[in-house]
Amino acid sequence: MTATQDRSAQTGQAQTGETRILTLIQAVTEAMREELARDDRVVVFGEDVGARGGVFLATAGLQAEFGPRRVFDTPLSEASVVGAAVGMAVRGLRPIAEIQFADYMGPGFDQIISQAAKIRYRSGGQFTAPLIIRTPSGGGVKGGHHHSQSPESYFTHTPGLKVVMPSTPYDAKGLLKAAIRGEDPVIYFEPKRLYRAAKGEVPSHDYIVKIGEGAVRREGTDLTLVGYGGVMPDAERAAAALAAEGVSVEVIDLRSLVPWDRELVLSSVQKTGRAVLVSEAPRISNFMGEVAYVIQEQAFDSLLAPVGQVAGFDTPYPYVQDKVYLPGPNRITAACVKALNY
Amino acid sequence: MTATQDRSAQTGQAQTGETRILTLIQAVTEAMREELARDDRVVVFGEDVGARGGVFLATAGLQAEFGPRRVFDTPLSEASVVGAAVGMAVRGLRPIAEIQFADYMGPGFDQIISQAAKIRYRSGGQFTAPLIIRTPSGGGVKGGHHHSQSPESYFTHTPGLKVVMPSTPYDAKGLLKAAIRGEDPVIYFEPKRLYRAAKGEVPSHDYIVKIGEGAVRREGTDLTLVGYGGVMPDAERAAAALAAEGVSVEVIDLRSLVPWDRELVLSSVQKTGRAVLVSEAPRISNFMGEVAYVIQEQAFDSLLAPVGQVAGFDTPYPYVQDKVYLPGPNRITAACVKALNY
Amino acid sequence: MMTASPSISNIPPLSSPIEPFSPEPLRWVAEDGRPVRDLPARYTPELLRELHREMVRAREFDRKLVTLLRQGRTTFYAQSSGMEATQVGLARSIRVGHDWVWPYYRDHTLGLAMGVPMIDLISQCLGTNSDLCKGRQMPHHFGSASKNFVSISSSIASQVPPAAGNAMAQKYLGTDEITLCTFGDGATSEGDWHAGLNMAGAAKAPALFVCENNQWAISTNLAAQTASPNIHIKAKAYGMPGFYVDGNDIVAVMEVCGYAAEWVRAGNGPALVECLTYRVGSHSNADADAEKNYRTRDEVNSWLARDPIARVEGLLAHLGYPVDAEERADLISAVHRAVDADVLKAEATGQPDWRIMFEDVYADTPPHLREQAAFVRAEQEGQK
Amino acid sequence: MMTASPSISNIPPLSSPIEPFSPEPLRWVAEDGRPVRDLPARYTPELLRELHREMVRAREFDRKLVTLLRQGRTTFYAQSSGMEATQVGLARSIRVGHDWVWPYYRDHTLGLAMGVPMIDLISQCLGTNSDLCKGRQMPHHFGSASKNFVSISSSIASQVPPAAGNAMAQKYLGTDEITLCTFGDGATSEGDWHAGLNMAGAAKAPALFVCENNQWAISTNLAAQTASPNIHIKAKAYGMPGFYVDGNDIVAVMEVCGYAAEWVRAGNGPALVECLTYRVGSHSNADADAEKNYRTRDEVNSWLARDPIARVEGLLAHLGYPVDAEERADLISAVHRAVDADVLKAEATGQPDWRIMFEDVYADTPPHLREQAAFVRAEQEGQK
Ligand SMILES: Cc1ncc(C[n+]2csc(CCOP(=O)(O)OP(=O)(O)O)c2C)c(N)n1
Ligand SMILES: Cc1ncc(C[n+]2csc(CCOP(=O)(O)OP(=O)(O)O)c2C)c(N)n1
Ligand SMILES: [Mg+2]
Ligand SMILES: [Mg+2]
Repeated sequence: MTATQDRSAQTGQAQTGETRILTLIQAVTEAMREELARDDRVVVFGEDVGARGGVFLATAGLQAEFGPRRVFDTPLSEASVVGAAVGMAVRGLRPIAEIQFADYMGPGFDQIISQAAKIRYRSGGQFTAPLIIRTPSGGGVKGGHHHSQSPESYFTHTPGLKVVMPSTPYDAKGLLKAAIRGEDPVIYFEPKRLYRAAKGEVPSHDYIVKIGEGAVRREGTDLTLVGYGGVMPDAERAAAALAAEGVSVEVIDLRSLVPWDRELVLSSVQKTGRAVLVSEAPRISNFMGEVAYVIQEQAFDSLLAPVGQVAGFDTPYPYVQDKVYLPGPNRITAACVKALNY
Repeated sequence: MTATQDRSAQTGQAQTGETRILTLIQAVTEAMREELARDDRVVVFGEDVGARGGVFLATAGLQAEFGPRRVFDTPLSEASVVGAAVGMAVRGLRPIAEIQFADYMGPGFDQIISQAAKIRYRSGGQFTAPLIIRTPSGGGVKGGHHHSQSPESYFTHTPGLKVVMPSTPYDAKGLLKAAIRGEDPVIYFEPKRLYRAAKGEVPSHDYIVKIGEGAVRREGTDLTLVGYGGVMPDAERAAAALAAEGVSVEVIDLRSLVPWDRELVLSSVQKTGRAVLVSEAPRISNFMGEVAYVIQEQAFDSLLAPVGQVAGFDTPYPYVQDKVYLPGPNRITAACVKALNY
Repeated sequence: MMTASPSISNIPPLSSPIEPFSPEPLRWVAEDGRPVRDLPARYTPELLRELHREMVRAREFDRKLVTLLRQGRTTFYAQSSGMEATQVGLARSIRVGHDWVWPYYRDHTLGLAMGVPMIDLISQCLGTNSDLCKGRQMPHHFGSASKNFVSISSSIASQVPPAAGNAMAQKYLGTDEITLCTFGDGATSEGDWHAGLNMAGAAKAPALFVCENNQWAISTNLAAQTASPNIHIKAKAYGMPGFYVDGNDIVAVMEVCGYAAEWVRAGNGPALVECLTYRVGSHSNADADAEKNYRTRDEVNSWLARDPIARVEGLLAHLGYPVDAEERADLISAVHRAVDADVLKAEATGQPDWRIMFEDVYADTPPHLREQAAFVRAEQEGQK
Repeated sequence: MMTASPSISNIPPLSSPIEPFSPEPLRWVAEDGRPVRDLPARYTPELLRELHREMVRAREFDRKLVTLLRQGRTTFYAQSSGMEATQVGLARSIRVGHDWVWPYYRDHTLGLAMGVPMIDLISQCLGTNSDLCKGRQMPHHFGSASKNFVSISSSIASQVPPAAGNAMAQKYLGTDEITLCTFGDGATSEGDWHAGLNMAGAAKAPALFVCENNQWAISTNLAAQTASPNIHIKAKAYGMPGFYVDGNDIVAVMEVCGYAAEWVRAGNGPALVECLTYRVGSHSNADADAEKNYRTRDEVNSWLARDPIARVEGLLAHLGYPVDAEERADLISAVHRAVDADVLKAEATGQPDWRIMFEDVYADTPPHLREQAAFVRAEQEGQK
């Protein structure tokens, strides 16, 4: 068994015991429910997360189950939501704050970058802010530019924050639990177009997915396709299409952006010699630029073609042209073919 | 004369006529003074820019000369400052807003990304926001993490904004004038440690430096060293040190980040086969990741070594270790040597 | 006609100033349509009928958009049903096309009443080629340069600091324009709301801030939103007057907002008006099912009973000019026909293609966007 | 001792509630040191002498830091001279080490008065190995876990929403703690300030917000900052009481802030206090020359004449316990000696090396930071 297989088996899928088929959003809810039950320090709050259960229903039922002391609505202010999370975490709670859409992290941005990200550092470790900001992100829901954006790169560029984005129910639950039990502020992006589209096995037993570990979704030898979040199903579709043409694509789901699994990506590229990176955020200064940089820096001699990228365009996210904006399987396939034919 | 020389002569330096030696900050002030005099739509405002002349004195004397109608203080709120600029621009003024330190763009972040960057797009061009946000950025002044940061990558990742950062008095004046006369929102970063350290010839006649054009600071054949803003003098020092060892380094000052001069960089790398990119922003998802990506994508076959980067570390900016955090000439030289010896 | 209306003696004549910070919402017409103050002469039956027509038009426009959504021809709606008195009244309080407006996403009734052609609003909702905003935003995020009705951003309260700036520019330029800025009750919790009002106050800018307090921000009611007893009191923090008005009484809205607008125009600085109204529909289509989880039917029904259109009808009846059932039905079917016709016209223009994605990002198209556009062009051509 | 003091009959007994929103700042001691209300019994000469000592200590600490800066041993200062009554009084209004404090960068006098050891403050300013914050921030940005004195961020008003959250957690945990959150007058314009107060109000959290209104935000005075006539009135926007106090009268600060703190602790929700004081020094060393461009010497001198330390001395003299010149000189030189000794002690611990750059970014050190640390290690070793 190769190292890659081994890692995939350990972290990419359920181990033993009972499992159920859940959607990604059900897995998110379940993680919160279990952690609320496990640890009285855990609180869930944000705009409309109480009786309403959140606009996507990620917190549906939680207030009914745990009461308004543990699960509550806040005023309409992202600075309040994030700032309150910082203060609660400093005073010893484990806040899970929801930002209704990732597009609305703007008003809470300074709280995230000046308070959440820096309090451990600036205080010499005297004060810490273990908190989670959960937020639905990404396109594909005809939301125009304020309900479709992928702002994760801003946060990956902010030292002090951990950044994760699951694409499967298994990872959604495991990463959220890891975040809640961790000691650092974690920005947890939920690919909203997979909320109900992504279904998969989720163990009944307690487990976590370690932050910082990627997963091999499909093994291959000709090209490494790296993605995270909402683009993963299309990346897998592209790989399947190429497989039908006899091309063997290895598909890696990063899951964690900060820190990311350099070892996993580099050993794959060293094997395949080709890499295509897929994300839906605008291209300039996006997170995949870092991945591409590291690949070419660390695996230069293995590269048979330039590292390719499929990303969002450097325009605001459009409404009518939603589907054209997003990388789909065809665009991903084409990028792979280009790298293969280089 | 090569294309590179030609471009450098046109845009990198003064043409003919009288010149004076100014510091970078004097050039910034002079640009505003001249534009205030030229166009009654131009207004200058921000925290403490009036009687105080700004904390770095970039606006010193302007209120005295143009009166408090044209040059004025605002309440202590970056959202107010940026937001007011958006509204003024929409209603036909040419606002130049100062954010006292780039570290404080956080509270105005949503105004920048949701309003300034998107109003042209979202309105189908019916409303536009030609405005300038000037802000001192970067380290080297023992300011700790709230007076030293380099947040430009956030803005380069935001479609709809133009982003520039001069490193010479000539460019400071020319880029600011181009921004004021342009039709787009421009984030204009001023490398604060060069405010008085950078001195250079500035023509007495009116000129602009076109946004989007880089400048060759030193020609060379062995390696292309790309930077912008505060790191440029150290990049040039590194190149000089290497020249003393017989290595010919071409130094490019990007000046504009969005849009950036891909042609200039690519033709240089095609010539030299090696590239090192220098910036002081944290590494992950920084702007140079995009430059590196494009170089390896477009000039793969010319590359004799991986593209190298010297950047800030992925930590908050420290106080005591200010000098270690910043890339200095030695670190840049070492990165070049590594690329040369690959 | 005024002889029939009760004249309440202790009400100040309408030429006199309206006092801010009234303990109860100012009201001219009671819920049953009977005036509780002298009606100013301008409220002729003709004017009241016109207002009534506009309110009915807006209500039916709302209904038709819900239908379009159900038919899958749009993707989102944010009804302003129940808030017609506020929005139609507001449109009558400013100088349309002269003053500037920074609205929010629930303001299509305001847009209609300001004379934005219905087809413009419909085109924006459908994202057709006839959309002035080129299909770039969700339904209800329109803008119209000819009306100085600035294109809406979804980001709550983000219009408030720009509105302050717009007013500062109007003052700088020496115009007699004002800037109207609208927002919901929830919006008042955002930092940008505060930043905008404080800036306008400090700059003594001619901005009229109007809170369309419909008492809910999605599922969050005013008590959970803020500990202040109401919204207009917040004006004290900015040294400006705060007016409190019954937002379901179109006469009250026009009187108070009209007064406040002219007070602002006169150079007194900004003002805040709170129009107390109610969102009788769900927050948006996405909220239609969930709504029952956070508010009672009783509450909704009690506000349905205080309908602003019924109130004008009551007033008209009281004045001896009742709107009869047939007239009403004709009015409604005329609106439906007009909407249907405009929908067809809009749909006939087709949907903007991929090119609109790359336009209007900047004034010019920089090289990297030209390259990306060329990439999509090739992709699209390859798919043919 | 109280017999000598004028007893003003219409002043309520001190056990009775203090009314918010007073038109003038509440005052117990006039500028010349004569009481204008009954002094509560706790203000014994012993206590007043202790307060006086703490205020002098803070003043001299300030002076010494300016000297250190001139000597090039620090890089920045932000004096709180002139604001000692506010900050020392605040420290006496809360339960130190039990309550939590989210302060701002001009609060070293508050820190000292709360009993943060002087060497901790000095070490932070010097960025030595003895700095609890490991040399990571500019002078005046300290924090002390043992006092629940949370490490300061430069970003103005960014401490306000976290302070609301801290108080929410205290309530959640069922403690009887409160959270004190301080800020300047300028800070009240930031959106985060609004967000924090509104959140605390809506959550009825035990937070005491205190504005140290020194009337300037760098070069921007209160009139340019906001159109509201003062700061405490802004409490109306959040449904909380706003108290107005003479911040140069330490008795008034202790009475009002002490009352407000216990009112908050009793579960009534948050409160806002405005302490009216003055920044007699420049904003910071960077402002020393420019200061003359934005405010007159007359203004500064008029406030120098209202010195809070002189006021306590006046009160002590009035009570028959004057502070004589020799005593004062001894006090001052004792502070100078203590500072000198602590500076030497701190400097002797040396400066933290490059390693501190990579610690405390996260609880663990992820691979990319280990790699970056290894890079710097190699670089540093290569330079030896
Ligand atoms: C900054 C921001 N945060 C959150 C949202 C999501 N959101 C859309 S509407 C809404 C409620 C707004 O309530 P209110 O301001 O009262 O206006 P109403 O919808 O009631 O007219 C919320 C939370 C948003 N659009 N922008
Ligand atoms: C968000 C932010 N914007 C700007 C600054 C720069 N700045 C530092 S102090 C200051 C003035 C603060 O005034 P005030 O709140 O009244 O406090 P004071 O210094 O008078 O005690 C400014 C603008 C900052 N630190 N943070
Ligand atoms: Mg509402
Ligand atoms: Mg101040």
